[in-house]
Amino acid sequence: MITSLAEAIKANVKDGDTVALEGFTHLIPFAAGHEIIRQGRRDLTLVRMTPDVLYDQLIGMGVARKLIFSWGGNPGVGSLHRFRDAVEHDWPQPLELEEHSHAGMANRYVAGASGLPFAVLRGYSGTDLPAHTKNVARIACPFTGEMLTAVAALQPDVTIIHAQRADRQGNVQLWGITGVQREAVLAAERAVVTVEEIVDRLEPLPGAVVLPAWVLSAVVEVPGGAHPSYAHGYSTRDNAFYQAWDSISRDRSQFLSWMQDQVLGVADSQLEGSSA
Amino acid sequence: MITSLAEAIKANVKDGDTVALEGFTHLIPFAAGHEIIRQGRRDLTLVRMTPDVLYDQLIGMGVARKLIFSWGGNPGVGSLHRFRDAVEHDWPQPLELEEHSHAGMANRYVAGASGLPFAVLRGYSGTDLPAHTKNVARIACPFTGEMLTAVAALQPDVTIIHAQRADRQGNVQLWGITGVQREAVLAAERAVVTVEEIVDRLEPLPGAVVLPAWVLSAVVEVPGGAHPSYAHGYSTRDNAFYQAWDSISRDRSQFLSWMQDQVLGVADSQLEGSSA
Amino acid sequence: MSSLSWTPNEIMTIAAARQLADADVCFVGIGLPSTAANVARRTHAPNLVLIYESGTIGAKPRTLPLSIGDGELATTADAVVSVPEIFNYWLQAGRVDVGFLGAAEIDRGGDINTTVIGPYDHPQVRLPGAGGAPEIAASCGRVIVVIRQSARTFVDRVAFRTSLGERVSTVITDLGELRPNPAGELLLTRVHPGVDVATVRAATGWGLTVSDALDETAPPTTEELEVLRKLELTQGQVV
Amino acid sequence: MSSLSWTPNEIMTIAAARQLADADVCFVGIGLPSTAANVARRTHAPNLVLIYESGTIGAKPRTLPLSIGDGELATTADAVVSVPEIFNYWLQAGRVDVGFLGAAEIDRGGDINTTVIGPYDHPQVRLPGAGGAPEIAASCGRVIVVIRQSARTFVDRVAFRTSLGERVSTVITDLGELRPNPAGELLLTRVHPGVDVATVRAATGWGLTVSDALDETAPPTTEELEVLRKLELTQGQVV
Repeated sequence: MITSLAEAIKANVKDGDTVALEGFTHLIPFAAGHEIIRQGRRDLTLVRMTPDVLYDQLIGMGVARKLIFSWGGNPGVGSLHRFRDAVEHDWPQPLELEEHSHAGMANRYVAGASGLPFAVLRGYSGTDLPAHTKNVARIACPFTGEMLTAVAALQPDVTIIHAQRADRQGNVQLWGITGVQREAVLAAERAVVTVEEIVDRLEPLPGAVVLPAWVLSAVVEVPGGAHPSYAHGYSTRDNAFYQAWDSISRDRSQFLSWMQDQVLGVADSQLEGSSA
Repeated sequence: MITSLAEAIKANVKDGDTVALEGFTHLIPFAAGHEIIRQGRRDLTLVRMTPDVLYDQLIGMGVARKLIFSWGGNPGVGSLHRFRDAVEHDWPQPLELEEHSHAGMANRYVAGASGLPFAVLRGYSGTDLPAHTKNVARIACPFTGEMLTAVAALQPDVTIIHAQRADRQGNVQLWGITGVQREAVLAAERAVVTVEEIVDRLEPLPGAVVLPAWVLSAVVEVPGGAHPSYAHGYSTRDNAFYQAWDSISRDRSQFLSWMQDQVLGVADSQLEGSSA
Repeated sequence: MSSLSWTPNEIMTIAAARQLADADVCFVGIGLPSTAANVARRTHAPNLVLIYESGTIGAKPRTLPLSIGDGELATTADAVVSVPEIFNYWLQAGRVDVGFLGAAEIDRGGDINTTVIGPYDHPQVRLPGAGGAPEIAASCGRVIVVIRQSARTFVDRVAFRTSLGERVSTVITDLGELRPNPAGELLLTRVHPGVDVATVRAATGWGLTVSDALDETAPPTTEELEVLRKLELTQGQVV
Repeated sequence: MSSLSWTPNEIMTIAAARQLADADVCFVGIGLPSTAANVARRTHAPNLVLIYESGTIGAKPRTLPLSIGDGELATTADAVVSVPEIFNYWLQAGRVDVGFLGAAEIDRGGDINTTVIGPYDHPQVRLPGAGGAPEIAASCGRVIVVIRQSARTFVDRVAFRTSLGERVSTVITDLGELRPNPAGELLLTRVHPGVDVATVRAATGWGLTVSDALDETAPPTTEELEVLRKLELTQGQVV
């Protein structure tokens, strides 16, 4: 249950898998994503409502075959240059897209977490989005006849999130903005959680979500594992890094050199959480 | 916003309304239900997943024309004698029933809270329940063709709940077992909340749900307003009363005499919360 | 051991507790199922995960709850979630190994009635209704029914089908234990100590088939009885 | 007052802030909409309720958030809920008075594009995508769009319809303000001080109709500019 980051990724993320590394600005699982890059995974279908700098890195390193998402940008800064380069110029390889609205993605996870094949919402109406995916359909209310929208369930092979704490049994606690993480974990076949720290007991906290160990596959202690994102109560968002990423990522070779220095070239002994 | 119990009920509960007084053993709004009886409301459609002693009292006093529910009993004790007398012997008047499973009722509230005409679940399959309501239907998944169950949205005219605290602006906080109360409030046209106390500031608490004042119609300070149910952190469940109710309610005249003494005969000045 | 004595309710509860394996995730109804699950957690199944439909996951009550919404369940749970979430994300999604149901009537196919005795529109007895039963019966890995056995409760065909018997793996009564054969008909597989088959047949409203491998329930142990009795003294108490 | 000066971004933000009434419930996107909403809350609309799609209801940030998920939003909110809940129970259910959207392109009918410039499968420019926009545009009582005006951004027909213009009540730009006529076509209803109509026409990719009641935006007040400038200095700061 409680293991190393390398082991957790090796055991749970396979080439060709559908992988959601979720988080809504807060608690983005950067360290786990970097380990996926180091392990050289390929042909992943990446899933996330708000793919950001971590997904830019994964896409730029050629990890992803497809992206399922609803908003891909560098929040408060601008474009994701590696994402754009993949879509606009097939570099380093073509990236298939399936895109939705936030409400659609959130409900796709809800359906997955609920063990249902689809969810119903008022959404997408009149937009050009449904023309580009087979996972959005019209559905009639059997009581009123009103036409609504159905979205197909999302059930990733593995969901990876970062949280603040776990206890020694592997029960996980997260708080602050918890986004769609509960649904993303419960919708997935397997779930990996990195945490800031492992503690003896999870003290109840306002706004905290607890995920019991028995719905998780692996828990890893990775202090700072969300950096440059943040963990409410542990760290603050490194806004300067998000701003710096804009220029780091603009140029292919500068991007590759940064990834070599900061991710690929990091020896096992220097890894976040490798001693856990 | 913050008003007296008599005013809150007078302004928000009309003859013929569909009224949900929700709660899952915890936080049952007894005081508000008693005020409905005192004000002589008639022809109500009462809604609740778990109608218990309070609904036994409302039904026995002839307030209700119809009951929409999923489990009607005295938890841990046995039958509701007034409910049974109404169904089995039309006393004091006939009671129309519409019944569901808990999962169905919960999802009917979810649909109501979401502004959707229906919700989808795996439920009711093969049971005799759908034969007795028009609010359950079969629905096909537009992606897989799988047949599932649809339930019609519940949207009460008014939902009434009891909570632990409100602030002076009328924001409400409840915690402990919060059941389906959030959905029941958000599904309703109007919402009335009685609270143990009104405080200057709602301190964040583990597991607390906050309902902002702007989704509520009235907030009333009624200390002990859930008795014989309880308010986590304020009181404990009066299990002896629930056990005593079994014999109080078995006989029609004994029931009426108890209601006269304990509910109808209570002068305004003695009312729970009348000074608020 | 042979000097121990117990009531029919006690052996029914203990036999039910024994059905639970350590680390099972169990959806618990109030009353006897809850007592049995809490006995199991205090004896052979310390890692049993108790889920109550009020939304408490991993409750470890120090006293025996009287209702499904006792504060003790919330205080000791790993997580407390809303009622829609418990049904949609936890029960319906197939995360529960064992469902534990009571019933007013059960039939030879394991279908259960907790709705009405007599015609639906003019019942002789109006029962509490479905509660969580239809989806517990349909979504849990296996379903255990606990019910006192008599010709009135064990009927050929339930008057109202509140929930289906498809996933019923065991029926525990005050007389013994029944399990479905491959065709889904409940057979007598165990009798409690001192109960003979003729008594069970007389308390069954259909022509009961007895399993070729009929066994006798092991008597309650001193530990089981002590745990059960101590627990029942705490019912509804607030810690 | 006449000695005050301001940038085009500043008057756009202040004009947008003025669109919000006290006690409005406002669904806020990050960037200029968030700045405008926070200016309004500090000036004429102290009871404005801010909802961010990250799940914070009634946020009262003491600094200006850089992202929709800044900790400051959670810390100061009346309630923090999950992302599915914010979309289903709050936005979709019609509890929000005003939605505030940015866009890469808008057309004469108020439809918005934040998806692609050029063909979908081989775009010249890949934009971030829909985010919350389609449902914000469809579910809020009224929708305010804030966008810099140019012939490139104000187009006859958007290349990709990310969200519909049906509920757009006002478009605020760095040049002025547009509102739909009864047929749904955006008309110029206001110009900012010092902007002439010819400039606005040149920055519009369709034959722009000017309202008979064309008005001029009141200049920013000292208070508005002070509040805005002070607020922007705090962006992304942690209290």
